[in-house]
Parts: sequence; C-alpha cells; structure tokens
Amino acid sequence: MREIAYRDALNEALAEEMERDERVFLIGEEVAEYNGAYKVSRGLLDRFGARRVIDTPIVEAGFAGIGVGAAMTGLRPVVEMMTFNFAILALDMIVNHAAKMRYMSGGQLSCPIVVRGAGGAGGSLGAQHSQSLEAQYAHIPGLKVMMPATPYDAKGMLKAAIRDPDPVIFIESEVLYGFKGEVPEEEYIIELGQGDIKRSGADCTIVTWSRMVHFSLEAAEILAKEGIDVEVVDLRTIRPFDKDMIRESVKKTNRVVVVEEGWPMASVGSAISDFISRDLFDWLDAPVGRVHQRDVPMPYAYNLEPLSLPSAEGIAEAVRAACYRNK
Amino acid sequence: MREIAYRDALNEALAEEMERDERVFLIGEEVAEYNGAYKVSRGLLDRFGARRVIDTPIVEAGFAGIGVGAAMTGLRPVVEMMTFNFAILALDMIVNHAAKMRYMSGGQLSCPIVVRGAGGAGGSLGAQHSQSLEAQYAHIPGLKVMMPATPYDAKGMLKAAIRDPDPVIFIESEVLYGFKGEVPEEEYIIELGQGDIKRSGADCTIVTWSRMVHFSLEAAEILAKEGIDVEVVDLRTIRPFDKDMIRESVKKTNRVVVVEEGWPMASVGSAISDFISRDLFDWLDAPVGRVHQRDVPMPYAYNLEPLSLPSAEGIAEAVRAACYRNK
Amino acid sequence: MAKGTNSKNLDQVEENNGREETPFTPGRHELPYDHLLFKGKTEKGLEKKVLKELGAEKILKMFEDMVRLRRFEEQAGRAYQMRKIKGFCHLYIGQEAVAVGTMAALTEADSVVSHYREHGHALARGMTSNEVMAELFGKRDGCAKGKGGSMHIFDAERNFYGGWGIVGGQIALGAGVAFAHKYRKEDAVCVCYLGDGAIHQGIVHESLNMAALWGLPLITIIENNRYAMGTSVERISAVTDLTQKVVGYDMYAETVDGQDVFAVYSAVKAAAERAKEGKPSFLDIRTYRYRGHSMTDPADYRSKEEVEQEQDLRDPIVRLRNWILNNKIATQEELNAIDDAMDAECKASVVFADQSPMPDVSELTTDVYVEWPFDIE
Amino acid sequence: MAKGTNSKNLDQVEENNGREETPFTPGRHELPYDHLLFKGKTEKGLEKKVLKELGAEKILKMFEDMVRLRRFEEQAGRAYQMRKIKGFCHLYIGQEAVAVGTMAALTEADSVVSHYREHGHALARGMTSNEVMAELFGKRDGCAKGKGGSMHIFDAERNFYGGWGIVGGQIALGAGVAFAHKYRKEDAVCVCYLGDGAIHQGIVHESLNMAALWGLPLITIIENNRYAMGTSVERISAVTDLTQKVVGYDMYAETVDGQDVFAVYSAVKAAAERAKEGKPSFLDIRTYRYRGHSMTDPADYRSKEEVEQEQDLRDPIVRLRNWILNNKIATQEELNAIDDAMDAECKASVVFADQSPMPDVSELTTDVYVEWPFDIE
Ligand SMILES: Cc1ncc(C[n+]2csc(CCOP(=O)(O)OP(=O)(O)O)c2C)c(N)n1
Ligand SMILES: Cc1ncc(C[n+]2csc(CCOP(=O)(O)OP(=O)(O)O)c2C)c(N)n1
Ligand SMILES: [Mg+2]
Ligand SMILES: [Mg+2]
Repeated sequence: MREIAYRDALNEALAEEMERDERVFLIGEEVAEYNGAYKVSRGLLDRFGARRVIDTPIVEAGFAGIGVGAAMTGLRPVVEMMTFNFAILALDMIVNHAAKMRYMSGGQLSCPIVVRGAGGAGGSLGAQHSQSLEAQYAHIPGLKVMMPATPYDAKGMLKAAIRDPDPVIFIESEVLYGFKGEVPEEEYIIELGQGDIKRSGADCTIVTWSRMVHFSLEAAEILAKEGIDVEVVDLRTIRPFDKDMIRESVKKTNRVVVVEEGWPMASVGSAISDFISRDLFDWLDAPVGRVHQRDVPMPYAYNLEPLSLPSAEGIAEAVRAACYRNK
Repeated sequence: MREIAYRDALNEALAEEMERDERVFLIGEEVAEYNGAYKVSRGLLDRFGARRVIDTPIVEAGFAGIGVGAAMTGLRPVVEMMTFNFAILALDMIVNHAAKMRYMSGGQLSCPIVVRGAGGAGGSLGAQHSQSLEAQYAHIPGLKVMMPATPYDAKGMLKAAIRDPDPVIFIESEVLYGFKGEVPEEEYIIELGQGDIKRSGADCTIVTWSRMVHFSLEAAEILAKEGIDVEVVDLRTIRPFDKDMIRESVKKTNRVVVVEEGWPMASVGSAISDFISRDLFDWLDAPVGRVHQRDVPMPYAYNLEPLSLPSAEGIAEAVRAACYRNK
Repeated sequence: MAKGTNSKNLDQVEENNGREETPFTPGRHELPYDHLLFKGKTEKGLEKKVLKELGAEKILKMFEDMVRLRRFEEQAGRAYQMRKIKGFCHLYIGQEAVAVGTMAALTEADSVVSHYREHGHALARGMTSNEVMAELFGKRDGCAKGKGGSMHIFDAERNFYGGWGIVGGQIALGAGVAFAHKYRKEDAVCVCYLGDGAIHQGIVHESLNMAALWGLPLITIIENNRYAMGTSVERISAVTDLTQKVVGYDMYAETVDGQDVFAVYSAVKAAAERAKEGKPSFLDIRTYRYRGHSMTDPADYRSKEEVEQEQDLRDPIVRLRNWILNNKIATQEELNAIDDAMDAECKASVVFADQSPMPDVSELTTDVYVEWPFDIE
Repeated sequence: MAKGTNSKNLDQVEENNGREETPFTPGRHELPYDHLLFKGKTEKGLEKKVLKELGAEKILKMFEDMVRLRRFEEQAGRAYQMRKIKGFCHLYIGQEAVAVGTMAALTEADSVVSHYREHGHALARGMTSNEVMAELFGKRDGCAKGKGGSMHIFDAERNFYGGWGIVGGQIALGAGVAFAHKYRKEDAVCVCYLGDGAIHQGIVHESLNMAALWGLPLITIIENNRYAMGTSVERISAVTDLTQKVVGYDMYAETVDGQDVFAVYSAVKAAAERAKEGKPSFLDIRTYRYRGHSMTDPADYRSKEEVEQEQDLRDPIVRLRNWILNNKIATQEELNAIDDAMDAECKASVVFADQSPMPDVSELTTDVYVEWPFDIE
C-alpha cells in the first residue's frame, strides 16, 4: 500500500471533507497563502479558494469564537491552532461557549466544530512551546478529544471529527507531521471512541496515545528481547476513551502501564490509571505503572529535554516494575 | 473564641498582609469602590487608598498580566478574579507566563503573585457560572493551588499564599463566603502543603477539600449512626497535596473515598485517587471510591442542580460501598 | 531570602523619589449625573418619517412591546423576591427602546446574539412571555426546558442565539454568525448586544477588526447604560466617547439616543443596509438601567436623584406614549388597554411558569452531546 | 439527522441569493513593495542635534552596537545551519536601528520587555555576546543556564525581563512592569516591543487602555517589519496606519523611520519624558526583516527584489556609516576596525558557546519554584 506522511494524511482528510460538504471550511493563522505553518493545508487555498480557506490575524480567541458562532448556525468550521500552546487563549470560547451551547439551549443548538493543531514537544522549543495540554479539554463535558498516532489514523479520525455533530478537539503531534505510514486510496472513517491494539501481547498492557504509541512500541521491542510480551493499546480518542478495550486487555495481562507525553498531576494518564485501578481492582497483579513528562516546564537545553520526556527505556523500566522483573 | 464569616477572614488576611508589606496590593473588578462583588475587600479602599486597591476594566487577561508583570519586579499582587469561570480568560498569563518565568530565566526571576477568587457552583447560576476548575491549575508545574474550607483556614492560608514567593492560585468557595467559624484574634499562618484532619475515624477515610469538606462531615454524621467511623482529611492545598497525611490515614482505615465538587475526568480527584491506588496498593481492602459532579454542564433548574452535585447521602453511599456495607 | 527573588527591588517601595502620588483608577466620578447622556441631535421630523415608513400599526406594536418588556421585568423582579427565581437575574427596565427599536428594524432572516441581560431582547424578537418566564423559573416549559436559565435564553427558530454570560464573549459568536450569513450568501445581518463595560475585553477588539477586514454583516450595539456593575464608563475607559474605540477598525460608528425608539430604529435600519453591503457598524446607544445590576445590587454607586431624573425626564415608554397621543395615533384609552393587556399577559406568564412542571430528572444528562458513543461517565 | 442540530440551516449553503461572492481575507497584496515604508518626515538636522546631545563617542557606540547585532545574528544563523542551535530561531538582521536607538534613549533604571525576536534587544541593552550565544546553544554559561533558549532571554540585573513567546502576551507584562515603576514612584519607564502582527491580539488592547487610563510609564514599540510570519500588515488589519489602533485609548502615537537610528533614538527619548509625566506612548516604527521569519522560513511570500531594494536603499548600518564618514566623526579605517572587532567578538562567542558545558542534569528540576515543600513529583 502507498505510504504518505501524517501531514499529508490530514491534508487528504481536509480536502475530501471540504469536497464532500460545502459547509466545511478551514480558518486559522497562515492556513491559506502560506499553506499552513506545518503545511497541513498545502494546496487547499488553490483548490477551494479564499472563501473556504481563510487566513486570520493572530487572535486565537477571536477566530475560534468566529468558528463557534458559525458552527452554531450549522456550518462545519475546522479551526487550526498553530499549536495548542496558543489555544489556551481560546479556551474560554471552547470551554464556556462551544461545550455548553447545546446544554444551555436545551438541545436547540449544536456546535459541529473541529479545533485542530499541533500538540506536544517539538524539540528545543522551550517551555512556552512544548506542552501536552489534552487534560485541559478531556476534563470538560461537552467536548470530545482525539489524538492520532499514525497517518492512517490521522486521516480516518479527522474525517470522523469533521462529520461529528459535536465539538471535537483534535490534537496532532508536532513531531509526527513528517512520519510516514500506509494509507489506502479508498475512503475510510475511524469512528470516535474506538481504541486500537497497535501490538498484541500477553504479559503486560501499555495504554497510551499519540506520539507515545511509538515510544511504547520501541519499549515493547526492547522488552521482547527480555521475554516480556507487551500489548500496546492506542486509545486514539481520549474523551471518551475505549474502556472495553482496556478491560479486555488488562483482564488478559493483569499488568498495565499508562504512558503519556504530558505532566502527571490531574492528567489524562492519571484519569485512565485511576479508572483501571478501581474498575479492574481484582484483576491487577501489580499497581498500575505510569510514565509521563517530569513535573517541570520543558527545558530548552537539548541534553535536558529528553530527560524530561518519557523514553522507550523509561517505559520499559516501568513495565519491568509492573512485572516485578528487573533487567 | 470569636466567630467570623469566611469572607471576613479573607478580608482580615488581606488587610494584615497589606499592613505588613507595602509591596502587597489588590487589583481586580469592583474590588475598590464596590468593596468586592462578594465583599471580600470591604473597607480596604478606605484603609489603603486607590494606589493599593485598584478597580479594573473587565479584562481578566489584561489585569492578570499586569499582576504577573508587577510580581516579576518583586511586588506582591493579589489579583481578584470575580469567579474562576472568568479566569479561563487569563489562563495564558498564568500557565504560559507566571508558571514558567522562573524556570525560563534560569532562576533569575520569581513570580510572587496570588490569583484568588470564587470557585464552584453558587446555586442556580447556570452552566457558565458554576464550574470547579482547579484541575486547570493543579496540572501545571510552577503553580501552587490552595482551597480553604473554613474561615480559620481561609485566613491562615491566604496569609501564607501572599507570603509565598511563587505563584499561588487561591480558590475560594462562592457558597462559603457567609459561612461562620472560629478565628482567633492572634496572628497565625497555615503553611502551604499541609492537610488537616477535620474528623478522625477508624473505618474509612474521606479525602476532600473546599466545600466538599462540609458535605463529607455531614456524610460522616449519617454514617456514624450506622456504626461507620469516618476520618475526613481536608487537603487544603491541592498542589502540592499532603501525601503523608493521606498515607497515614489510609494505612489506618484501609478504605478511602475521594470527594470533589468538579467533573470526574482528568480531575484533581482522579489524580489523588490514582495516587492512593498505586502508592497504597497493598493497603487497600477495597477499590478507592470517588464522588464528583456528574459529567455534564451545570443545569440551571433547581431540581437538577443538586442532582448534578455531590451530596452527603451520595458520599455516604460511596463510603458504604468502600466498606462493603449496605444501608 | 532565596537568590533570584528579584531581591534588588524588594526594598524600593518605601522610598519616594520626589514623585507625587497619583492613584490608578480614578474614584467615583463627580461629573454631573448626565455626563454620558446622548448629546447629539436626532434628525428632525424623524418620527414622522418612521411613521410613514412603518404605519401606525407598527408604531403601536412598538409601544406594546416596550410595555410588555417593562411589565415582564417587573413581574420577574417580584418573582425573584418571592424566591421563585434564583441565581443572577439582570433586569432590563429602562432600556426597552433599545431592544424594541433594534428588533423592529430586523427581518426574520436576520440573527441576534445577546448577553445575560437579554430578557428584553428575547421578547422583542418575538419569544412569548410564557416560554421566557418559565425558563427564568427553571421549568419544563421554558425555552431551554429550564436548563439554561435567566442568562441563557435561546430560540433557534427565531435565530435568537443566546443569552451568554461571559462578558464580551458573545461578540465573537456574533461575528461568527455574521460570517455564516456571508459565507452562505444570505441576505441577512447579525445584531450583537454588548454592554459599555464589555467593550474593553480583548476579544471585542479581535472580533471587530476581523468584522471590518472581512466585511461581515455585523451590527454591534453597545447598550451604554453608563455602568458596568458599580463602575461607570469613565472610570475604566481611557476615552468616554466609545465610538472612538473602533477608529482602529475603520468601522462606521455612531452615538444614538437610546431612550428614543425612533432614533434606535432608524439607526439600526441604516446599519442593516450598510451591513448587507459588507460594512459593519458600531452603535453606541445611550440608555439607562433603572434597577441594580442584578437583583442583589443595592446600586449605591449612584444617587437616587440620578435615577429619578432619568425616569422623569427621559423614560422611553413615556416619550413614545406622549408622541402617540400628541399625534393622535391612538387615544389614552387605547394605550391604557394595551398596558392592561401587557400587565395581564405578564402576570399570567408568572402563573404559567409557576404551574409548569420541573424538568424531568432524565434531562440532567441529555443535550450534552448530539451523539455520544458511551453513557455519560 | 438528530433534532436540534440547526437543521433549518443545513441545506442553505448551496443557494445563492444573488449576492456576488467576496472572499474574506484578501490575497497576497499587489501593492508596491514599499507601501508600508516610512513616509513621514524626520525632523531636519536631527542628526546634528543628537550629536550635540550625545557626543561622538555615543554615536560611535551606536554604530558599534548595530554592527554587533548584525554580526551576532549572522553567526547565530550559521550555527543554526550547523545544527548547533535548534528549535525556533528568529533573526533580527535589518532591524538593528530599532533596538540600538531605543536602548540609547533609556537609563539603567528603565526596564525592557520583549518577545521571541529579542537577541538584538538583549545585546543592545548591554548583555554580552557570550551569555546570549551560550543561551542559544542551550549551554551552562547562557544567561538562563540554557534552560530558556533563543526565545527567552532574561537579564534581571539589567531589568531585561524577557524574551516571551506568546504573541502579544508581553504587553501585559510590560504594562505590569510600568505599573510597578509607578507604584514604587520610581523615575523609570518600561519599553515593550511588539510586532506588527501582535497588535491585533486582544490583550494588547486591554493593556493599552489601562496604561492610558492609569498613566503608566509604558512605551509600546511596534517593530513594524511589515510581516507576521508570511502575512503582511494589510492582509490582517482593517487599517494599515497602526497609529490609528490607539485612538480609542487617547494615547500619544507616532510613526517613526526605523532604519534611521537617530529618528528612533529621539522618538523614544521624547516618549520617555512623556512617560515620566504619566503619558504612555505608542510608536509604529517602520523597519524591515531581511531574513525569513525563523530559520526554517523560505519567505517566498515576498519578492527577492523587495528584499534587495531594502538592503540597497535603506540599510540602517550603511546609513549611519555614511553619515559618520560624511561628518568626519570617524575614518573609514576606524569604522572597519569596529566592524572587525565585532566580527571577532561574535565569532568568539560561538567558540565560547560551543565549549561551554551542557547544563548539569540537576538543573532539570531546579528553578521550578523558589520554595516547594516537597520533592518535584
Ligand atoms: C469575563 C467576565 N468577567 C466578569 C463577569 C461578571 N460581570 C457580569 S456583568 C458585569 C458588568 C458588565 O457591564 P456592562 O458590560 O456595562 O453590561 P450591563 O450589565 O451594564 O448591561 C460583570 C463584571 C462576567 N460575567 N464575565
Ligand atoms: C499566541 C500566538 N499565536 C501564534 C504564534 C506563532 N507565531 C510566532 S511569531 C508569529 C508572527 C508574529 O509576527 P509579528 O508580530 O509581526 O512579529 P515579527 O515576527 O514580525 O517580529 C506567529 C504567528 C505565537 N507564538 N503565539
Ligand atoms: Mg453597562
Ligand atoms: Mg512583523
């Protein structure tokens, strides 16, 4: 099958959905003339014109709000946040407006908006530009949150997000934009809320998403050599997350490590780990293991940044601990 | 001992600290001429003048940023957010600026700011005005988060927050402002990070904070009649939270319920519950119980709002479950 | 003290380098109570022009609507005192000409976005007293089944898009609705209401720049009642003429007498025509709020005299009533009949709301999502 | 489709009510490349006035600083290509007169707040090439021990308060620093740098209103290099004369030739005097960025000719060099010597940075808090 980059898979999803539904438009900083800061929107201006691919001033709250207002009338905006570090400026529009519109109107309205962009640490970008902030959205009723790890998932999930009638926060991994993988020519959709077993194994489960899926698969390779057979569950959607897939896997392995790129406290990882500890209390042979970024702002120095982020070896170590094995 | 209201305890803390240290000033909407939307700043304008008690336009990001900038030079701003629902507008200033200043400057600067105001559900205020958003701050390295439940704690904790050299998010309970309790005349400080046993008991631990402390104590009374002796741990500071106090209590009771006012996913409660499940894995006789707001925006109708919030009976039910007892 | 805690600055507060002390925000103004009154001139003979344009019926309908708004809010205020309505309740009394004048200039295809002081806007747009009052009561027959409340009135069928409680936020939504009208090439405009205090919020400036740059059919109405809670305009704004705020967006701006329904009507009518040509407008409409900011506000930041003079000299309903009588559009008796009818309607809406059942408990978890693949929680 | 999903609007996109289609944001401008050039008149004989005021020494120091800034960035650019510097690196080349002219007008007591394109500001404020270059390299001898990086340069001792990466956010911090100067009754001002793209961010408007209302000693400098990444001013602003943006704050505003260090110096000098009287200023300084937005930007949103003409006709260093020679302040040889010295200094800073050790691993968890009652995690 053909291999294309994560950014191009996203680009195809956008193009196909804009082709299919004239209500869909793309709005954000540098999305049109510049073809996107990360080139996800390459060629869309030429193809769909300035009415449907719209460059904005640097006003995250303002153009997110325009998206929310347009969605309120039934349009299907895709709002690009150059990165989710900047989306904090638009959080009020997402949390206090998009997420509450349907409930406060007693079901009269809905908000079919997608807010998408780059998340996570890009590499030597410093503290303000290297954050994994999915917890800010996963906490909020009224929102749905998706985070693809592969080009295949990226395309199918973004198409589902755009078709979804509710607000979807779609966080891409900045470092995966160039990552290549198989993507079929035929159309397909990956439904919201469905996890995916990226590697099946019998000894220990790793539950993760986005960039950390790849770190976890690396760790699984390391551990395979040591005779530990790891199953890697990629949640793909983190709100709502696939509880049944986690249950099934953990009931098989009885050991689990939750891996996330971001900070540990009040995080998505802490919530999933908590769910497992309580829901599968009698099935666990060891405490749930957790791997996450160190609880500090991201340092710039390139010897420190990798020490702050999770690593394949760090994940492997957590799995060994969960299996009461040492190297 | 004299009894004063929670709002007046906060007022005394502000007045005493402003008296003690001229670097301390209060800034926010309606804090001066109006004496505060919730009257926490009553009398401060008359006492300290318009230079140190400053009314602002309705620009949460702007005046929070002015506070962060002033703190950067060594002043000690106390920034009042009328409620934390509106503080979302200032989140970038807090998360991307205040919390990272010291780290990014390599320790050259610090940000001794306090951002304080009302949190939680006030009663029939609707979805946009009834949120418990402490998770947005507890998630962030560089911040400290305090949430007092009684007038005594409110005064001692706010004084500690103002003297703290780092950014402190101080979330008060909107419905507790009129709540009265004993507060000594003499000065005292309640150090950051210290929990408090609000009721000691042998059978089950409840870990909670802010308004839910009172709901939990009510639940404890109900349960006492059923012969279940509950210990109520008030964390008071949720970042960092008092791990040792939790350990000690749970090692004694072997059963625990975590109670919070807010939403369940990626919340402070999920993080504390997760900590307990993993750190005290071998000490738990039952899965950690959790009580929280329903995972929906707050409804306005006054028959629905109480059903969305935790209740004493609901907490009691969770404790019974943790004790494998039924009513 | 720890290194790097800005030590060099710590001790500098006390010392005074000879600069005299000036406060930051100025204190309560000593300006005459009417310093923010509409001082402009409303076109001469405007009433007659509007009469020709709309006909007597419509003028009487405007009178009826203004009376309806006032009686409705009086009843809402009473119900609040009886604890039938709880939470925050922001009454519209005194500002009726703004809502009624605006809505009279709009078509069904147009849209409206408002804030938390929106009961009047909702009624003037055509919502029934019953569905609005029932929402204030948090009852099943409310426009949002009691789930939205006083600050969050919605009516999708009438393009009445809320009812929002975050000061300033609604302008971005309004710009988004206007964007949608243009995107769909509809012959429609969006009217968005803001308070005089909301103008300083950053998102207002972000939105107005885009509205002007993109030629969105947006009419921004500053309902300038002179106070933001307890704070009067000049205490928080570097300029008191709010039309100056949009010079940086090259947007049409105008100050309008908000206690004159004819003036409001024609200003909005003209703005709607401009909007459809791709020129958004910004109207600083000078009005006045008779009651406190919300039901719990004693409003002692202004004098009793100020309020009384407003009511005695500029009440919008009295002004319209007198004009109608002077021009023999209707008789004393006919107007009294309208007043009685509105009074009866609004009282009836209280009974209706009171008797309406509470929302079903199942409503707690519905309307969170259109589609959710899992149960909530 | 589910009820209440705005169904009535779903099918309306296709239909065209006869309105012709107009896009939203305009396309890449066809205006002449110099449409945003400084068109005003800089006071005649200004250079001589400044010469009298500062003396030849200081003028030569300005020349030296401008050359230092340029050579430094050239070296930084090379180091980036050699992957010695990673991440985002925003070069200042072409804008040197703005930083040097501003700083020359400030005193030690004054403060500076900047954004991510701040290497030039940091050096002009007096930081050494070594400590800045080492920070760009992420090394222990960097001003922040390598923990801040290219976008986050700090020097507390010189009141150089960053180095911030959220576009527009720095203005609120700048207003806060100015607030602190006034609060402490210090005889000092705060200079805050913003880009032409940052002006639209809401917090800028929130902050400028307060700065004007409160009389804060704040000097806002729009470093107008005509582009925000790939977007030129007129594509995202409803007005192209940015001084119009502050009419609503009744703030002193002026357009300045940013390629003329004398013009920048005297504009800032005058602004500083006003600021100390409680009158903040807003300077739209017209300059130009020679390189791409960051090292990875091919900058094909503008023509090669545009850049060449800028370099050939208006280069700030060439202009100052020529003036110095024409006025016999220094000889060709002396100026070449300065250039060589700066070149050597900046090359040496690369060697210094390269040889500086990585930050100690313990630095990962320090400087998060001044006091923390627990271990991190
Ligand atoms: C972002 C935000 N900050 C603060 C509040 C609290 N608040 C509600 S109304 C109000 C005053 C608004 O005044 P104005 O804009 O003049 O409108 P008016 O109430 O006079 O109609 C304030 C401060 C809020 N709801 N939202
Ligand atoms: C809030 C925010 N949005 C977007 C970005 C990404 N970004 C970085 S610089 C920049 C352009 C800024 O242009 P301008 O203000 O003109 O400053 P210049 O780079 O020209 O000096 C953008 C969009 C950011 N850093 N912060
Ligand atoms: Mg007002
Ligand atoms: Mg620029």
